[in-house]
Amino acid sequence: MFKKVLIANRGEIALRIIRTCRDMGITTVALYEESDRGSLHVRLADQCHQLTTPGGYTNGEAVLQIAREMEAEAIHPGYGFLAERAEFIEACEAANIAFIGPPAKLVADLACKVDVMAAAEKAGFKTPPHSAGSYGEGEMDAIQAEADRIGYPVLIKSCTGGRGRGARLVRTKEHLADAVRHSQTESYTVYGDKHIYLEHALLPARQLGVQVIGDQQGNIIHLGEREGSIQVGNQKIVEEAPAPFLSQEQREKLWDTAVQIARLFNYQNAGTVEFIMDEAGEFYFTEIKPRLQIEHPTTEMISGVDIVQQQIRVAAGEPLGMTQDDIKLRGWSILCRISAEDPWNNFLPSPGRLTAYRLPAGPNVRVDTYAYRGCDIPVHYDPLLAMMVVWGGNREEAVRRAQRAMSEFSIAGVQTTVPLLQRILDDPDFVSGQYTTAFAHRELVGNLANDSDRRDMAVAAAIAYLVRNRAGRPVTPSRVRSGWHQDARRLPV
Amino acid sequence: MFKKVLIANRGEIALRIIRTCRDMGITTVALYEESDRGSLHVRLADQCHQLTTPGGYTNGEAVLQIAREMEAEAIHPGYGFLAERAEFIEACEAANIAFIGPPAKLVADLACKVDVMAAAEKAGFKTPPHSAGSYGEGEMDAIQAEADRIGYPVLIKSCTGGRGRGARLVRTKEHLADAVRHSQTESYTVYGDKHIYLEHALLPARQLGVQVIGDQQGNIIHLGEREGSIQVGNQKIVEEAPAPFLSQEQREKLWDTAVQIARLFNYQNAGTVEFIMDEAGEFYFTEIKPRLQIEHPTTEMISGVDIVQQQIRVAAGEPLGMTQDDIKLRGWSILCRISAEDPWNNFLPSPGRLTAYRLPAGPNVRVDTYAYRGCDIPVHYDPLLAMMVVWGGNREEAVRRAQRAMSEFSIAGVQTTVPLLQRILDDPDFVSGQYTTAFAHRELVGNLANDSDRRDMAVAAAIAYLVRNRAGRPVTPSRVRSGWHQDARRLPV
Amino acid sequence: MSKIAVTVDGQTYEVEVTLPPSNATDFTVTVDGQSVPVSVSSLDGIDALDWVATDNGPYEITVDRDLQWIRSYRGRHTVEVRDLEVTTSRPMSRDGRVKAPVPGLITRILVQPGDKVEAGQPLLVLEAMKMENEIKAPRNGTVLQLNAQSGKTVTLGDVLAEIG
Amino acid sequence: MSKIAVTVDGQTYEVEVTLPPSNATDFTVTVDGQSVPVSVSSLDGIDALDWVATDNGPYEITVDRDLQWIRSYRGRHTVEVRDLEVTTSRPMSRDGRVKAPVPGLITRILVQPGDKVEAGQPLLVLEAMKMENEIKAPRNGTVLQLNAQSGKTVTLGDVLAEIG
Repeated sequence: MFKKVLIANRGEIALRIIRTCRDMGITTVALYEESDRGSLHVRLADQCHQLTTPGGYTNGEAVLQIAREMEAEAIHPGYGFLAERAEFIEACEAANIAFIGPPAKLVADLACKVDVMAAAEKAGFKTPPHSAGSYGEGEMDAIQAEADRIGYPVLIKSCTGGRGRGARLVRTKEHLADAVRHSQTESYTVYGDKHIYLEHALLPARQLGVQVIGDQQGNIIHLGEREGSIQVGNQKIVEEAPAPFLSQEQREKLWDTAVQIARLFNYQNAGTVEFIMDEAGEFYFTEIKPRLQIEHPTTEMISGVDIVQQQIRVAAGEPLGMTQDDIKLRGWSILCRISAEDPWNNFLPSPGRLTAYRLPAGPNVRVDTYAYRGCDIPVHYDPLLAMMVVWGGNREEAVRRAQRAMSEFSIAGVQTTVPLLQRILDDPDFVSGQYTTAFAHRELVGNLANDSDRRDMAVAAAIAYLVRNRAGRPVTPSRVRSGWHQDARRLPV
Repeated sequence: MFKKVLIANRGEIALRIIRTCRDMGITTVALYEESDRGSLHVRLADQCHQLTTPGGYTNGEAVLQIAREMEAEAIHPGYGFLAERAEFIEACEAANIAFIGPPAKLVADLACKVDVMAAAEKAGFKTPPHSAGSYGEGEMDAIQAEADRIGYPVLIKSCTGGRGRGARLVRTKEHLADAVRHSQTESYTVYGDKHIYLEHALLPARQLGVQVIGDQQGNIIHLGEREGSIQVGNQKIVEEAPAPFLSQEQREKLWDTAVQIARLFNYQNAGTVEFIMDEAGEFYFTEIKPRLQIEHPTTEMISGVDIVQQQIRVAAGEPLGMTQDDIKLRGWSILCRISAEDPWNNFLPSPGRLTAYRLPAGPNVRVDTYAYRGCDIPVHYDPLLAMMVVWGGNREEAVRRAQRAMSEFSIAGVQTTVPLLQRILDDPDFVSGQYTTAFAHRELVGNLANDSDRRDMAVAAAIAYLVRNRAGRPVTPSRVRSGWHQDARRLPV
Repeated sequence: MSKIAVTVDGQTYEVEVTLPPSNATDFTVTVDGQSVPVSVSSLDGIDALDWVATDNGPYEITVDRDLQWIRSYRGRHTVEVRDLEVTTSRPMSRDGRVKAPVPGLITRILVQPGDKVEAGQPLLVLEAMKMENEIKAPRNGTVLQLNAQSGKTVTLGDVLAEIG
Repeated sequence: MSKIAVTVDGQTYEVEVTLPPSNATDFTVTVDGQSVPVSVSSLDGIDALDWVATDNGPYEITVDRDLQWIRSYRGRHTVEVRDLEVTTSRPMSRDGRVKAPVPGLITRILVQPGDKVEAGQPLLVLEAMKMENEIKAPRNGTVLQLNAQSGKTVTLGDVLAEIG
């Protein structure tokens, strides 16, 4: 086993990896850019090294150089940044430093989603109608022709992307060109690559992913599926495992298909085989995510498997410590992503200092976060602040626990998606489990406040107003407040 | 099922019960004395009521009156306070308010530990040599005679007590009278009752408890054993489940014995059947704790059973939702009690305001606490601040995770037992699992700092010294500091 | 005594409060003529008020800096506070200055000084937390001033443009 | 530049520091003649210093109010700080006052004014957090004064007795 692992990431995922390393007795090296100096991953690692070269976390050369200097035997890339850069993985392999993830060749093979779908089709698996290739800047004519061929609505997806970044849904032809431009710009901003491809959008649909892990000996197992249909701006916000309303037969077919597709590519390390399922219950393979996904803890909750631990073992050349028969999925898990954004103001990012930060707790509640009271949420990175995962013996118990735990968050200093998540968790369609990707496109119903709550909030507001006046920090009455907050709009989907 | 439950307790246990109630969709009523106004259990309950009558949390009449006013259908007593007061339970039963715990008659039957041991002996179970009866004030002659009869070393135990309060180990005759007096005083302070009894102390020994739950239909199951041999001042500080170094045969015999003894008393609701095990591996029944125990989460971790949920269900008249065969104990769990006390200053209590309070997290780590950053730790109550519980697939993994998680605590403003717990968790005898109740009576070995750590702490101290001088809050050099801190001593055991 | 109209989620209440000293934690207020007993965590400082209990029960709360919302564990409530004793209603702000609503990096400029713009028209794109945010004109008018340039980092409240 | 002798877990180091301005986070100190690069969370205020990194690695730290110990995630270190530039060694305190080391309730008085006591002899019992704590005489002498009485609540630092 490795003695020292360098974690080439930040935020909650860096911390999550550090914790598993330390639980395994492995020394950890954290990296940080200047604005992350106060982040928890720096505080809780055994060693740390500042990134001062341009590109910071994405500068593979600098990261590898530090790994060499610090004598790390392996690098865990987390997700994003260097996680899917085949040339970086190759450089690691050349430097004899283990990359904790799939090998370079596999990542390269899986990079072009269009080719991956074509390979799966050839092997007899269903995929959604999609463009024949991927497209960079200045290929609008080809894009338009392909969109016409596969039929609207059309989903534009970033070739490099994940987390919905760069994705755009286009319902009619006249919006295509604009959406392509925005998608390419955002994809470039986030991933440094403008290439996109098109998929016919199944609407409404459900988005399913099957967690797989393969070792270097060729064993591949799955840990069941996750449902990620509740999305805001094409980003998953609430996920659960298992997926609701699948028959055992559907589930098993989904798992088998996922493992077969993973085998087709000789998949190694942890990854997710993704599908879209239409209303008829037919599912279509869309891509393999060759990385640890943000939402992996929900699978950890129902399987009892520490996925990061398995990643590290497999990367060290050990065979999987378990067979498919050892995996007993148990109960239900729900995961919510809490971001520093204002859902009541078009998800305007909300960096700043956390003046209060108390997390939910209790049996079967886990919160992964890099933040703590008093720390600054930097403006330079993704707004993901925390992930809350709960487990229950069945879905009803898990839903109630998620509602309870979400209500316990006490965060001040930045705006967060907690109040939105509360309304999602209270929504009757979520509670029943009967939702699709259409969920986010309608008004949330949620638990509306009752009269006595409203009256008491009026009392609290009046007292707060007077306290602030007395403290010499008067509140500007809302009718005379400058309107600039309302003038900022997240770019439309 | 109950619609509303009143929680007649404070601290981490009140919060823990509130969370399970809310997870079950039950409305919660919290009680608080004035000094607990800011405690988390008050903040996270649906309703709350201040206790203004003398006795506060221990005033059964006032508690029952509030339960009636607030229309609670049941009362959960937690541990301590009203948990084992038969006359209070009787009053609840008379008022038609369910008591979430064993019925009054059962609690009364189990109150006199000496009688309970006698009953068990009659049924053929082994017990340690013990006094024939229990003794109040002014019965020193009888006590001395009994001590001679059962043989030194002798353990003095409070009849009402729990948590080691009132317990004293006496190795030789001349210390008996003093120890009895102290034990009776402490027992009176904590529990309002001076009665004590004597047990021959097996030294070294291991302290084992088997968690049982019985329903009103007469079904009794167990959830495996806990080991609680690591004690400081007769209070358990680190516990684990299962107990290390038992053969499967020993374990099963222990479980069977516990369930048989529970049946002997027609045990209902959650309880713990306690044993002491000598070096030869022989175990002796000592008592039944007719309440939820502080350390119950360690059993929850290995059994997957929410013990508080089962307590509530059983109290509502529902049969146990599981049979013994459904219980699959899995992996290993370790629990540590963190108290606001200074282990380097004879466990001097340390109330005060928490200026920093960041808890460990990550997969398979649970922390139950009533405190939060900025809150005041009151002087009036027990110093227990938090409980940290971890789970691992095996003992080695659990130990490493406990070490890692304990190191993540960041607490300032009060002194805590965290540094002591770190040293216990690092101690080779703890790591190997080969420990007995003698563990706390020797120097801890632990991971001593290495040279580079020491040098770096010297740097940190020098900088801290200068920063404080510059801020106008100079540190008194230690050689001229008044010695009063060292002059306070916790009463000797 | 202060009289304050508070609208919560669309419903308006008239609240009369005589604010007690900072160290008080229990007092009484009047809501629409009805007396309501109140307990609070603390009145000592603007961030100290994070718990309120009435005869209905306790609420742990987070109060927005601008008092536009309050969050309790039951969820988020939109709030509007009107001080009934401030009789002179101040005029609506006609400020044409466009300020950075969040610190970030300007990635695109969509208008030039002198351009006529309509309220709601995008002026520039500001990137923060890896998301692009369109900054729009607050009113009809002409772009008088444009302090922004592509690639420039701005901090919260920086004036980016002025529409006159 | 300040010269400070720091003893950590029994081992003494001579540390030379030129404390940079409050907003600095990276600087160099000298330990026993060797130069050591240091990064800190912040020097701005006495509680801000909760993270230090040297060439050995980072440490999240909690520093005792009285600078008697520092805790890092590796554990607790006993610390003694001696300022080598404060040349006049102050005399040992010969204060015979016995202060309450913790707020609590006095449950028993074990001596009377005028009693001769020896250092270490129990004077009274103070109950806090449901535990009894014996308060002992700091030195040999006579009980000059006894402010304590059974059943009385005392706060931190209250003078309970004086031994002269």
